[in-house]
Amino acid sequence: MKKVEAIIKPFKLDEVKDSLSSIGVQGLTVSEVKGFGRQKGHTEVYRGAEYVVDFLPKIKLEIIVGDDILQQVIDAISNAAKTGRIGDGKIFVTPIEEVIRIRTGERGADAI
Amino acid sequence: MKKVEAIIKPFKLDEVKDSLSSIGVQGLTVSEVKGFGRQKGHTEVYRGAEYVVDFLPKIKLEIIVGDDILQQVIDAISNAAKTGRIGDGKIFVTPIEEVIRIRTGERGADAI
Amino acid sequence: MKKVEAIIKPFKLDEVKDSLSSIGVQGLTVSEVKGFGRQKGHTEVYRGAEYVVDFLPKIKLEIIVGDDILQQVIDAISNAAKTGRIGDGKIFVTPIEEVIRIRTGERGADAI
Amino acid sequence: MRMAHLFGVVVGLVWPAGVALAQDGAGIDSGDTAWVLTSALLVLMMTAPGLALFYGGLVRSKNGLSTIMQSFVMMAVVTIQWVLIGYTLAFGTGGGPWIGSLEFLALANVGGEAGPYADNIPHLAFMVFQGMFAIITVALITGAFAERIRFSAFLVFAVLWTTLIYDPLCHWVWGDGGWIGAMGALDFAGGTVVHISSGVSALAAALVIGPRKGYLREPMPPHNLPFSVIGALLALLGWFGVNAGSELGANGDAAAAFVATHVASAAAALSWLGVEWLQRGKPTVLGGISGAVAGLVAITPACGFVGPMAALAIGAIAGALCYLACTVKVKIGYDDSLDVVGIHGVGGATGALLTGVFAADGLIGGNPGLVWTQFVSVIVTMVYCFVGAFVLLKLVDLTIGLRVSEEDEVQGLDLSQHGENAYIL
Amino acid sequence: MRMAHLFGVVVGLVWPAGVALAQDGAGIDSGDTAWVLTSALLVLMMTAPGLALFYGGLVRSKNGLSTIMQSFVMMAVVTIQWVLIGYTLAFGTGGGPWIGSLEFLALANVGGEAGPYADNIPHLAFMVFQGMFAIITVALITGAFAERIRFSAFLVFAVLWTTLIYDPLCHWVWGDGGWIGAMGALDFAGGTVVHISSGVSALAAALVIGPRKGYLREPMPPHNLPFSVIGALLALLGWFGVNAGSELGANGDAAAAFVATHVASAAAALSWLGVEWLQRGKPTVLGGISGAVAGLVAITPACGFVGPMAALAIGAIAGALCYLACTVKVKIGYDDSLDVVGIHGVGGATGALLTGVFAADGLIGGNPGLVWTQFVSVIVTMVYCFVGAFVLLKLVDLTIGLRVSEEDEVQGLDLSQHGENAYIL
Amino acid sequence: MRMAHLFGVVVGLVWPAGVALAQDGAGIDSGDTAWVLTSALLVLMMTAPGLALFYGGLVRSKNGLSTIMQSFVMMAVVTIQWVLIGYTLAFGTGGGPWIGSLEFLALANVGGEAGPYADNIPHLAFMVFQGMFAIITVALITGAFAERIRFSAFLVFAVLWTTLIYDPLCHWVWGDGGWIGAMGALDFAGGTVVHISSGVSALAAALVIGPRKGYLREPMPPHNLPFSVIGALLALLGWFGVNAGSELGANGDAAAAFVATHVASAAAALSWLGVEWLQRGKPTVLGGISGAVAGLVAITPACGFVGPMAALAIGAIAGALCYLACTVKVKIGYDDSLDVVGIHGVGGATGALLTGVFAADGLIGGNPGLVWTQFVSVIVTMVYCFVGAFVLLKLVDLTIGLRVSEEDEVQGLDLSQHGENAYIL
Ligand SMILES: Nc1ncnc2c1ncn2[C@@H]1O[C@H](COP(=O)(O)OP(=O)(O)O)[C@@H](O)[C@H]1O
Ligand SMILES: Nc1ncnc2c1ncn2[C@@H]1O[C@H](COP(=O)(O)OP(=O)(O)O)[C@@H](O)[C@H]1O
Ligand SMILES: Nc1ncnc2c1ncn2[C@@H]1O[C@H](COP(=O)(O)OP(=O)(O)O)[C@@H](O)[C@H]1O
Repeated sequence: MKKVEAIIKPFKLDEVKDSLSSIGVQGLTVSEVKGFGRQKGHTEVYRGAEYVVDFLPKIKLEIIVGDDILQQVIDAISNAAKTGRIGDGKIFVTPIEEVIRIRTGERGADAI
Repeated sequence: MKKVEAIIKPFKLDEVKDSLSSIGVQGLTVSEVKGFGRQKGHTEVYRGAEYVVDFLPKIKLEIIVGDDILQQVIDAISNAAKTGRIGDGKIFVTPIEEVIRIRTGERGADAI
Repeated sequence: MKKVEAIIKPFKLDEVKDSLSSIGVQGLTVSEVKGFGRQKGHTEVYRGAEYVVDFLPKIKLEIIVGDDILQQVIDAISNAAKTGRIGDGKIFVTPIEEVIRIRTGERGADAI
Repeated sequence: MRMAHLFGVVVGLVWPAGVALAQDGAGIDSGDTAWVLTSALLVLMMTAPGLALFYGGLVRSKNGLSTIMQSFVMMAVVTIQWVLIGYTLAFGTGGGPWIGSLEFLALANVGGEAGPYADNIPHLAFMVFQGMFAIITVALITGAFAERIRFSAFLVFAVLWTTLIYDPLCHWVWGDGGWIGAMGALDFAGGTVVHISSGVSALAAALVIGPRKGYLREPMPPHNLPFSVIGALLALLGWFGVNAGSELGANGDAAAAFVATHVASAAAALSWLGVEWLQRGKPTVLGGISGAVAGLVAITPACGFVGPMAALAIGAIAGALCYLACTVKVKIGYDDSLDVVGIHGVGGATGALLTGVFAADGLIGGNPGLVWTQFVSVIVTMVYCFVGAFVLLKLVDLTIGLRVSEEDEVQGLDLSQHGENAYIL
Repeated sequence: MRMAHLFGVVVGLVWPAGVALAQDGAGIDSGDTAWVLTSALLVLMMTAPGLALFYGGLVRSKNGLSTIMQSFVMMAVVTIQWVLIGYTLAFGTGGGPWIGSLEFLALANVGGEAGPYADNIPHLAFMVFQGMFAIITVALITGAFAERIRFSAFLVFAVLWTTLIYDPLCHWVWGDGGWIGAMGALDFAGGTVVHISSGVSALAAALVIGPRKGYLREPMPPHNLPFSVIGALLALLGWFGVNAGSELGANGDAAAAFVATHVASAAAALSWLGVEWLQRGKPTVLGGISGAVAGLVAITPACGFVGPMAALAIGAIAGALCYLACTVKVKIGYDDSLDVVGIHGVGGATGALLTGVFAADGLIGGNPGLVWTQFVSVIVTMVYCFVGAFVLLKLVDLTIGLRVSEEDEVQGLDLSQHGENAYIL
Repeated sequence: MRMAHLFGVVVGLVWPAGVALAQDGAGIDSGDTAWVLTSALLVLMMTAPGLALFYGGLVRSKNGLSTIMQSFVMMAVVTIQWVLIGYTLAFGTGGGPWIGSLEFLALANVGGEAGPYADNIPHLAFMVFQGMFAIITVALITGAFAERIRFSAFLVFAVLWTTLIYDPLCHWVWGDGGWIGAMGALDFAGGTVVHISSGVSALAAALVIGPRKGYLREPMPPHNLPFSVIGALLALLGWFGVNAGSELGANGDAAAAFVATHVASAAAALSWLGVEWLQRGKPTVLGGISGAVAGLVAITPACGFVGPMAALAIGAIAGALCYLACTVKVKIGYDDSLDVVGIHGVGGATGALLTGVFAADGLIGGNPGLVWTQFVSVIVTMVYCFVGAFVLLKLVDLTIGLRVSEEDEVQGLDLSQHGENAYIL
């Protein structure tokens, strides 16, 4: 099992979720994060004072998947989240050693 | 060392925390996330328009633990977070290669 | 490649970011979390009722780095985030198996 | 068309009095009318958005909207109840000591000319000014059962309570021939009618509905204190309408009531903050606004009868007493969630009794009898409202059920009762 | 110095009338003046912060501030337009049926003494009271193109619309010699002038600018409903200034208009909530405040002519009708984002027609002709404002462009138009 | 009982004047009284919730509540100070040019009848109206030391400043025999007394307390701009009470002051937005409300003396000037956190001088001498308030310490000073 983490642009969330659903992903967890990267931020001005804001709002997805559909998941996210402009984000894959479904106590692939 | 990540129902946080404290866990990190899974969402209606909200508020716990108490931690979370109803959440275990306590520079088990 | 996760005090974020930039880190992702640990919380009183708040606001950084600069990154964070007082936070290192840049489809070190 | 006209007259849809009557209202004073209309708006503002925000900010985020809704909807429900039946039950003349006559049913005989209660302002202005008091009173009670009542049950209770508790009590104190007023008890702007009645009914409500799930185990801090501050301050501003407006004219006495209100509220805020600072080490913002409200409650019955220095004393006493009352609650363990008992009940009783002390013809003016009269009026109000509210709540509970399911309570009333979220930031 | 003085007089910088004139304004009534000044403030509050918050809370977080700004800036822009040119176009006397004369250009001849429209209050008070109506009207339209209009384009449109649509229409209905007023159509406080005009122009705006990106695909729920509630309630309070203030005096008729306003709004809130509860299973907070506003809209033209029970009927009808209108919108598919059409357009037309039914000399009083007169005034207003707004919007679109770029729309107007964030919590 | 009564009379607890005196106040006009009481409430609203929210939204989230508290608590503290000692120091008659007599100590001799300053309204109404000015003035200063002052130190400073700076200054300008007023300087509603005094004291405060930790290095953007907009708009509404209320009657002059206020504020908002748009490329919401406030400040001394076109000019000038002043601050580097100096100091001075230009008997009316008189009054006020505030702040700093510890500053004042959080969303 792997954990796929993806940092994407917020307005792409719905598309990515639909795309993942369509390939059979049944669960995922989402959080609001701020990203710092190549994409340049914007300037905010409050009365005299000017601030450069270089942390941009991003969405982080975390999805635990079986090794079998890993590539499919990566592709689904890549396609749905892509705009082709700087700041589209990244996907990271990490190993997972164990998964437990709290409700039933199931472990491993059954718990996903 | 392992990282235990748990996605739980928000109102279970205090119970889980107490349960972990009681088995000697001294630190953990918590964030607010949105979960999408088997648990069905709810419908919100604003004037004419109806929206299905299928991202539900969840709490994510991250706990770094020594391998010795891993199972205990998993059990503590499982027991405290369980309601037996869909949406109770999941526990994931990931390997950790290094831990550093910023204050002291300690590394490994001492840093937890 | 590794993922470096760091839990730090919120007001240290700017210093840490600058320090990382100066060693060539080009991207990172930040989220607001609550930490529970050795640092004691504070008491809030609302009319008669007193509550101990032991979840403190912290910032979590996630940085994907090549193995080559891992140690530099750890040092940069440690130095910039350190106040020497309880609650300075921790750094965790996890293995990463794959990285993809959504915009270009690049993989591995190129995608960081 | 004649038939339609006739029908219209009968059900009150046609408004024959209207323009004509109002214009020959010889005694009507434009300045007094301007002040009473302004005051009516101020009292309305006290409930909505005043109380709505004050209470709304004090609950947890998941119940913020539903708490606001409870105040808002009272504006709608009680207004309709008041014009149809409430006003006549409270103020219909010639009905005797216990209840008003049906003379003003559906506002029959209430027009633009002066009415029986004030010869300088339109009867309609008096009617609507008084109606605003009915709204705020029942809205105040919602603080006791916040975060756990079913919306439908609340509506039923509110209509019953207003009709069976508020309207008679209002008649006793202020209505033509009402027995408490006849007894000589002083209540300038609603110490008994509004505050003791709601405070004591809140106690009944807290007991009948039981504590919130997790009460005294989980922290339940206010989710948006700035909202509570805005709300309290709008309520404070509105309170000047209650107190100085109750003079029903813009004159020296109205100015005196205005000043007494202002001073008492300031003194009570400082007194609450002071006691809290001493006892807890920190003066809180919630304490400051709670104190200001406590002072306003306490000066309400007195403001037309006392000078500014007495107002200062009343405020200072009420601030400290209500603080203690709120502290004690936690020890007793009933869950009057937003401290209606501690602030309106205790503050109202304090004010009513101190009116007996500080009024020109009260204790300090050489007439201890007034304290006794005030005491009787306080006790009667307490007993009537507590018992009445208790019975009504039990009734609603047994029929349609007062409390939401545990699941709905955990999810929060915003979603479970209204299908909405307060914030999507 | 003489030259400077002369120059000053010419451009109106010196204020020769001032103090002197005002003091020999023999007929000015202090109570009426107090009420009209208070009412002017109330109407201003209706826009800012009332409407600003009502609308601001309903959009998504990234557009909250820019939406508030649109109402706020109208206060500034329309005020200047009004004192320079708008007032005289609307109310300049002797200009005939279509447009006002230039008698009051840059407030020439408008001073502290009584004016042509009211002999009991200062002319300046009348002028500023009416100016507040112009502000709210154009601000109402912003609900239609919320979350996607360019700020500069909006400003240009607003100045054009106010000058070319609002000012003439206002003259027709209320100005000296205006033809709709002369026809005998009744509009006590702005049913046609304010609500139908803005509602119909909003329809034109929604059609010209097109739906928001993602409309009907992505959820676009309100980001801060408590703000919307506060806003709606402040608007509601302000509405009493509109309605009872339009009597231009503090008297029995003002009290009657006040009561009608209060009752209609309460009835409409309950009626909307009721229909919604039946149809959807849950009464919503947004529904409650929308209903209250719908009732206020509908009673606006009627409040000076009907009694409280007719107001109850008008409110109840308007609440249900506007609910249906908002539901229908989603099916038709145009994106009138904040339901200006469904509430102000539909509510305004309902109110104008029901005024014909329920006014003392309307249908129910035996005179069906008034319904026809009202109908004509509604249709004329609709056609003029729809066509006018459509043409103006197309013009602005073709010249400077009405809509922000897709990227700016995704980022939100707060950042793209103003470089600011609403919240950093 | 007699002893108690006597004691009561002595300490002012019994209120012998009360009802009786007020009723034979033959000259009291109900319309004027209604307007002044309404205006007093408006001025109170200007501070709380107006200024409280305006300032509260501009600071960082961790200081939102404590900033609100600073305005709120002034309402309590200054009210008590005012009724006990402040009013008599400012307005006690026969005290000469420098300070008021003790005639009105603890409101002795201040009742429901007309007083020495106005024969048409109750003396108590005048007293409380003026008291509201004292509250707002000291509350304004809090913007300078926001986010870093100790709550206890602030309270001590506030009492000292009000008593030793505000009360004498108020006497000089408006009190019976006060020397600045006697000199012929014009200050209709507080340009010097309220705005220059607070603006200049704010400069002293910013210098004494020093910049916030991280100032000009870390961004410190407003945490809740919608709150600031609501606050600014409530303050704006309240300002009409200040300006039109200062006429102490509801008449043509009040209407003229009302209109001047409205126009100046609109013009200044547009002027600030315009300059900003030109210079920075984007008009901001914060700019819009800051401009509106700047215009209100500048028209405050002038509004009773100038016509609407002069008001337009004054507003337009003040909007641009204050914008520049705020920009310059960043360059100079002192941390007047919420721009009290740039808006109230600069705007107040601008308004006072332009009053000399545009008043009927000012420069443009052929009398350049008035500009000189105004200039003297501005300079005197500046020097007195700056030096006075500086000394008082140093004194407080040396005794109990002005500033919180670095750790408390990092944690935020909400938690460190009050043990509370603003939001738990
Ligand atoms: N090394 C990294 N570690 C963690 N997060 C990163 C890293 N680099 C980029 N990110 C995240 O990805 C987002 C997009 O990256 P950016 O460099 O702006 O554009 P792109 O993905 O198109 O190269 C950033 O906002 C940040 O959240
Ligand atoms: N494959 C997954 N990857 C990441 N998070 C998941 C995954 N499946 C479920 N979750 C998280 O767990 C929560 C509960 O899952 P759900 O399927 O609703 O119920 P249950 O845990 O009872 O099977 C979800 O809301 C989501 O946050
Ligand atoms: N075992 C752990 N797992 C996850 N997070 C932890 C753990 N221990 C500490 N933390 C995080 O680190 C923060 C600081 O830890 P704390 O024990 O308070 O101080 P210190 O880092 O100085 O020892 C905590 O608030 C928490 O967010």
